[in-house]
Amino acid sequence: MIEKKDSLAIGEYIKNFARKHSLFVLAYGTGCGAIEIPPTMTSRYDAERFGIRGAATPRQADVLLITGYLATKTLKRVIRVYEQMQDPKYVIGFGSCTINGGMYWDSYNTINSLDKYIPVDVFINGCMPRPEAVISGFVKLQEYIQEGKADGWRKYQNNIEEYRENQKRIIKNWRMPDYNL
Amino acid sequence: MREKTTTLYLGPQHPGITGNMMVKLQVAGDTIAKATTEVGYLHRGFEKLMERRNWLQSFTIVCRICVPEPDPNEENFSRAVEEIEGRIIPERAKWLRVLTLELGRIASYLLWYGGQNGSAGLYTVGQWSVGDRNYILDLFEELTGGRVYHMYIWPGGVRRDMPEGFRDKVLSTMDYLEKRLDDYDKLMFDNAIFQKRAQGVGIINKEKAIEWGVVGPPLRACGIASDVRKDDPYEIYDQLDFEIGLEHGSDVWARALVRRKEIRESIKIVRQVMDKIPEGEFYNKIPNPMKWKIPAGEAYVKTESARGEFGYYVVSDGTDKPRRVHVKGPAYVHGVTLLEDMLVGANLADVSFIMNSLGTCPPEIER
Amino acid sequence: MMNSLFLLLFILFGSAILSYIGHRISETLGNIIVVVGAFSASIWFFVGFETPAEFSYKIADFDALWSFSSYSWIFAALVSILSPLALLYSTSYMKGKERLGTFYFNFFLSILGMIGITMSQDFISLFIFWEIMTWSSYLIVIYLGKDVEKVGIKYMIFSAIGAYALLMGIVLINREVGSLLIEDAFAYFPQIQFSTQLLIGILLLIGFSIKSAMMPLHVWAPGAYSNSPMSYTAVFSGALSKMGIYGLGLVFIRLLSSGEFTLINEIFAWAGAITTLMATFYAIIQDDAKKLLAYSSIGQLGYIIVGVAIGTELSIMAAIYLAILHAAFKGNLFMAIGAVEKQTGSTDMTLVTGLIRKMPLTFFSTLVSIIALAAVPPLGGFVGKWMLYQSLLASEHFFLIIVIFTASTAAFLYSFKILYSLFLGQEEPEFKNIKEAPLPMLIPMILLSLFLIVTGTFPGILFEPIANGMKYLGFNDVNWNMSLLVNAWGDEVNLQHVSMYIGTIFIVAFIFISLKNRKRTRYVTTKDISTSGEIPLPHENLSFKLNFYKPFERAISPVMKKTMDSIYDEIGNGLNALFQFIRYIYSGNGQGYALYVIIFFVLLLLLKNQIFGL
Amino acid sequence: MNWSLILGITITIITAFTVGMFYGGISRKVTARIQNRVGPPIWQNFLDVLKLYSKESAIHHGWMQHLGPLWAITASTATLMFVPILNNGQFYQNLNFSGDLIFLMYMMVFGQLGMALGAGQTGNPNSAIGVSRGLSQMVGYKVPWLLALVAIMVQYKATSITGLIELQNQIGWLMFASPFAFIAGLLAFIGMMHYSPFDIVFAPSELASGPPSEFGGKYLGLMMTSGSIFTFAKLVLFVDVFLGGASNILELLLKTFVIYMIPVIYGIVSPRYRTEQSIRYFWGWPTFFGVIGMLYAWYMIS
Amino acid sequence: MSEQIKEKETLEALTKTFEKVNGIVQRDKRVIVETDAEIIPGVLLYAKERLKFTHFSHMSCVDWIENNQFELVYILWSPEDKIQLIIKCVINREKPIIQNIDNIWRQANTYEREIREMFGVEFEGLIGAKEFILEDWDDIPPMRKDFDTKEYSSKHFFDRPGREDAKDVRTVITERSGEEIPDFAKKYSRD
Repeated sequence: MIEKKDSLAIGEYIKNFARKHSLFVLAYGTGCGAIEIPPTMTSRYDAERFGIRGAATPRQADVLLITGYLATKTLKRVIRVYEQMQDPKYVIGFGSCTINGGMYWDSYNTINSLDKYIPVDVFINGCMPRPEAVISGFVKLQEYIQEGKADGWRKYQNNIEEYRENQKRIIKNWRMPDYNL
Repeated sequence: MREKTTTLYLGPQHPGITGNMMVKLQVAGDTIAKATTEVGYLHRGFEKLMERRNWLQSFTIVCRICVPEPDPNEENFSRAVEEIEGRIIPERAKWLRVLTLELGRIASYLLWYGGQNGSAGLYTVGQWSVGDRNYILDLFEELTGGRVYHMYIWPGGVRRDMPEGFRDKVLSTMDYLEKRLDDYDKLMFDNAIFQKRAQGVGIINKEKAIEWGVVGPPLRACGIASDVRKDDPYEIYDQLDFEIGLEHGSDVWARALVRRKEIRESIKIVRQVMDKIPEGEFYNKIPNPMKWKIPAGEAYVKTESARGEFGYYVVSDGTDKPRRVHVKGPAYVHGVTLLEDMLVGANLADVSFIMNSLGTCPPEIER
Repeated sequence: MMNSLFLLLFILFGSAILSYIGHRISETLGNIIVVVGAFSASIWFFVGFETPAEFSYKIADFDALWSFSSYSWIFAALVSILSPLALLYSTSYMKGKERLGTFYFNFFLSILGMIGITMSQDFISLFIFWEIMTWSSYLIVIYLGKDVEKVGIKYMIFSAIGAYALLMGIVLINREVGSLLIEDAFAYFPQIQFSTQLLIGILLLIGFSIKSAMMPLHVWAPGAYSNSPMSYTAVFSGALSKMGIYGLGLVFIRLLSSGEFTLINEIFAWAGAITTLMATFYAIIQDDAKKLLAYSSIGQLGYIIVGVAIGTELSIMAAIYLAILHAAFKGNLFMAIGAVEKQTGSTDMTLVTGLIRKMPLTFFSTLVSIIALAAVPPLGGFVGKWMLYQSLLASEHFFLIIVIFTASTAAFLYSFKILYSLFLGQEEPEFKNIKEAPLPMLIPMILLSLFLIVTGTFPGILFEPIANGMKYLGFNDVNWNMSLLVNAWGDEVNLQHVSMYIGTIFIVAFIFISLKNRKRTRYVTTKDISTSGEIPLPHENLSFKLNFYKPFERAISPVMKKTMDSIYDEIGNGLNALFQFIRYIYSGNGQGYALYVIIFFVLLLLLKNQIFGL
Repeated sequence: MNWSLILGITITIITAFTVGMFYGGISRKVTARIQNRVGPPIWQNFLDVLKLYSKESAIHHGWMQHLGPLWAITASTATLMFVPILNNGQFYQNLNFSGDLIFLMYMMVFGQLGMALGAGQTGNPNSAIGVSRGLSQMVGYKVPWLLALVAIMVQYKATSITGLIELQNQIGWLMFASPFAFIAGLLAFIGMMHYSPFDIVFAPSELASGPPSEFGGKYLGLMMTSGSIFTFAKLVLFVDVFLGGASNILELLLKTFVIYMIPVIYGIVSPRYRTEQSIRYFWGWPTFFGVIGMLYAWYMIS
Repeated sequence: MSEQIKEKETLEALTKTFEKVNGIVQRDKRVIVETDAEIIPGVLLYAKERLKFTHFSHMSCVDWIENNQFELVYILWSPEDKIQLIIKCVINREKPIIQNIDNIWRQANTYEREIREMFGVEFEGLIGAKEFILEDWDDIPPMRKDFDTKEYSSKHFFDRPGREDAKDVRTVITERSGEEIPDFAKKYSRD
């Protein structure tokens, strides 16, 4: 006899299992770290083994890779793209620059901590992280998904005002439509 | 008033764009009526940052300017510093520099194979070539310690000598690559569909190419033998025996042929370097980098990168920090005005194809 | 004694006069008269008739006979159904236009002409009604005063050529047969000399095929269809062009029935097929919805011509079936486009966009008509196409199948274009305040849409009258079934299964997709699309409209290089002087035409002995 | 209500879905192997679809987009229903007695029209351009496909697929009996599968992903489901017409797999044609073979 | 070392044609001249048309805030003679206006747009959008010397933890671990 709660849990488990093994990565090379994405996806490292593949538009994507520093101009596009993605959605911060600004910490045009603007589920450090590190980051994300811990998108929904405030500090001309959150 | 032509945003988030830039297309049918490029998505203010860092600290960030091929940046910066200061570097360092530059060129061309074919839908070649590029990156890793950013060429020479057994590894990698290049040729250059797609597409008029300052493979594909390695030889290029690719078609196909030839020539150069490299010091010591002051002066140095002439204009005012560093990447010429002009009248299906054939690399446009 | 046929014409003529007067007084009164007149004529036609009604008389020594044959009844019914709907639609569509009295007068006259044609059992009254129809339609074509020189003159010249060809044919028939009754002509036709037979046949065919816009005689049609008010074009393309088909059917099946004329049949079948293909290609490259539909009409008539020209039992059935359906879906489409024009003021497909949420019912009826037009199962259009292909297969016209099948596939291109451009795509602020079309315009559209849906599953409701009508053409005991299509080789399509299956799966899937995550499924505006992360500026156009099928155009450019229209234009330029003269005659003034008609008939009557008595 | 029929239909749809998904997975695996990679597991497509269905939010730009994928799945299963899966099989009989080739040809477009309308509703220019390309290309490959089928219909005086299969039991596979028609049909079929070089519709390098650009979550999931069913239906149709159908499921899988691999392998080593190039290609050699096939058929019957 | 004949010829031709041009031959293949801002288009056109410096290599701007000047640098290359020619001129920093040269070399447009944005130098009649690299920039042009990027960064972005006091990283590490900075490392100390 399966309790209703258990069946829910089983359903959740299956869902998470599928989500974890099928990660569509949005093809968006936001920063210089994008140079390690082709090797990760191609023959030697072959991320497709893990069910990781590219998605062309945000509507189809699950994972947003922020490959390195974000210029303020890009941040605006990243927010738009992130908000166009469908739940559940995950963000991987790629490289030291996403953590604390990295070597561009004093630049006038790059933000310093990515997770103040959009929620980040996994950070991969390094400048730049090797494909192995990228894959291990993905594996970490998969673990979090299975455990139900990768809930950045929920955090974003709940704390939208706070995020918006931070975002609007940088994006002076806020001309964005309201998205589905 | 609403425009009649459709606005199509190609980028910044788009699988067809190289790097992070935007080409806004006005499309009538599948013909492009107007193209506007927009850059700045990758602007980090390198030049400003360098003004805050001393000479050696600046050297660690110049390689980040162009990601696919960082070595010409290091080479340029080091050479500019050396030229202003009048520093002489040991002979072996020059050869090692050429080695890294040529390996970087091969790696960059291998990445281009991926981009060019990917934009035409032939992903297999891209998968192979980007995979094979890892072998070059392995060599770099062994030589310099870095996979993507090497920080190897620095003022005074290079940072490390070749490790033991490196020569054999380089040579065997080159042998392997040469074999693989034949495979790519079979799939790409002998492919009738690829020829159909590439021939007669994206033509740059020869006069215009000179007028507009086109550099690198696109210029050589117009039948103009222009290569910094030949015209203004730096390091030891005048002692090497190599040819430059020269084609007359001025289209995507000609550019592809130029690159096909040059990647083979680069392999030849690497072999020559391995044969002829002299023994000796690889590094002339620089003073305490924290207190290292360069005399006032200025220099414009240029290096032939995989995409063309890569120039650095460096001004020193006699302090320990650069007064001004201004970078001119080849994409600076190709990526904005030329691209905008070339895309007008082109077919929508060829946009990404043409961009890849020019080798547009946004980070060097905006830095 | 009032004959019921005569009464029908009387009602129509009376409505014409009364609506003219009524519109002089007030628009509402006029509209009431129009609707009442139209529906009463229609009701009289369907209900009040004692069959067989006959009315015979003499015009200048010639026997004339009015009566409906079972074949012509189909076409008369088609007119009687479509025209009241179009008139009802018209009352709302034409609201606020000037000279409404003239418009409705001519509208009724052309309906009278069409009814007259179908009831004429002699050539002379057929010709007279033919001319009434032509003139009244011409006056409506130039009614809006747009492009009168180009469109009106073209239409008039081609109509005149057709009329003269027809007249010549009639004259020859009279000379050879000695009677102008159609039945007599059929009976004695095989006895006359072969070359004369051929001549008569060709003349009549030219006369009729001009009305049905066959290439290369189609030049008048795109302009005329798109230039007249849409409420009339619904009838123009839906019913009036079928008069040509009616005539072609008579000529092909009854006159040229002997085996010696197969070549003519072949030529016409091929002309029909080429018409279809070329007109479809032209339709694809149009940017104006009216023009597109006009070319599409020509293309659809091409199929019908193929069916008629092949002349086998199944092909005739297919042709008549397609003719009826074409009247329904094309009438519906023109009405829908008219609704769009009425509400937005334009039918330019590069301008109008995103109306689906503003005009859902119009979209629905367009969608249904388009599915029928594109012959996609499960709607009615498929049945006609299927029968046509089967008849072609059975009669071994293989390459013809390829041509028309290609055209039919290409028809998807413009079908999608019209739906996408007008109703789908970006919703732009300038169309924010558009409302759904008013009720009098919607009712005809919805009725026609329902008709199309029903015929998809039960085409048999049309097969029965068609089978009756075909008896007149000499095809006895036509095999028909409510919803089972069987071809010559015994292979069958069961439409009921198709519809049932599609309906069930659609509902199941609909329930699934609608209930899945219902709470978190939401509508977002069309501005919120993935434009590569960029935010479009207000003046930027995100709908892909201009040169929609450019690659296709480029692929077909070799065949399209020298278009028929441009050839005619070149000839026209050469014959400019003649055209000037003709323009002088056809000055665009109604009284001028009346004068012209009278002069023509007076001459005809005066010279009748010289002409007819040769 | 005929419950066994409903059960049969359900089983057929599930089979088609499973097979189509596995074929997709195998094609990804084969592609990966040729590209020197390990590739995803062959059940990867199931996970993808499951994930798409388990997405928690979905957006649409209007009810036509909501209906588009529905329309597609209706059409693809309908196509499947009217194609005989097995010869004389008791199981997969479905409704194939009530349709014929011409009906199927139109039925196959039904889904595309629906998808196109759904994509049009999104208002994304990429979708519209993709649709424009897709429909244009469709006219291209329909010509040789039609020539091939009409040649066969003409030669064997049958338009029903069941009839053709029975015929092939007597005279052998039509692949050998009408070789030219087969070549034309095969070439057209490659185009129909939308693999490279005929994948300009989805060309990511300029159109993002073409018509499905705006579809995500359950909508994309439904589209993938419908796509795999449709792939299977097309394969079975091709096998039925040219390869004599199949008398058991293993034979069917074998034949369809061989046919499926042709466009896949061809796609791996070709760049994509531009739209007009692709149309011209189809109107070149494939059409030529089709015409030869037609003349051959004509010669055979007269 | 070669004779530097062509280099000298070039320099001579320039100095003879224009009064206000003076310069030196730096080394092989390098000629550097200075001139007035007013005649810049003339000099460039002359160099391009007569002296065959057809290739426009680079254009740059240097901020000499001490002298209240912007120095504009045009770098040309002659593909025939293989000589690099640097032409420099200075303009007033308060009113930085200079003639635009994108009718001589189309691609100079890009450089000028960048310099306009980064330094605030106006080029007369320059076409192209005002914004090139930056977006919604409301501070002083960032490449000017009086613009402090670090201050801007800490004002607008969340500061990088551990860098608040701008201490030497090694000091931080040694403080944390309680070790002394080794002697060899002290040599490279920033202070």
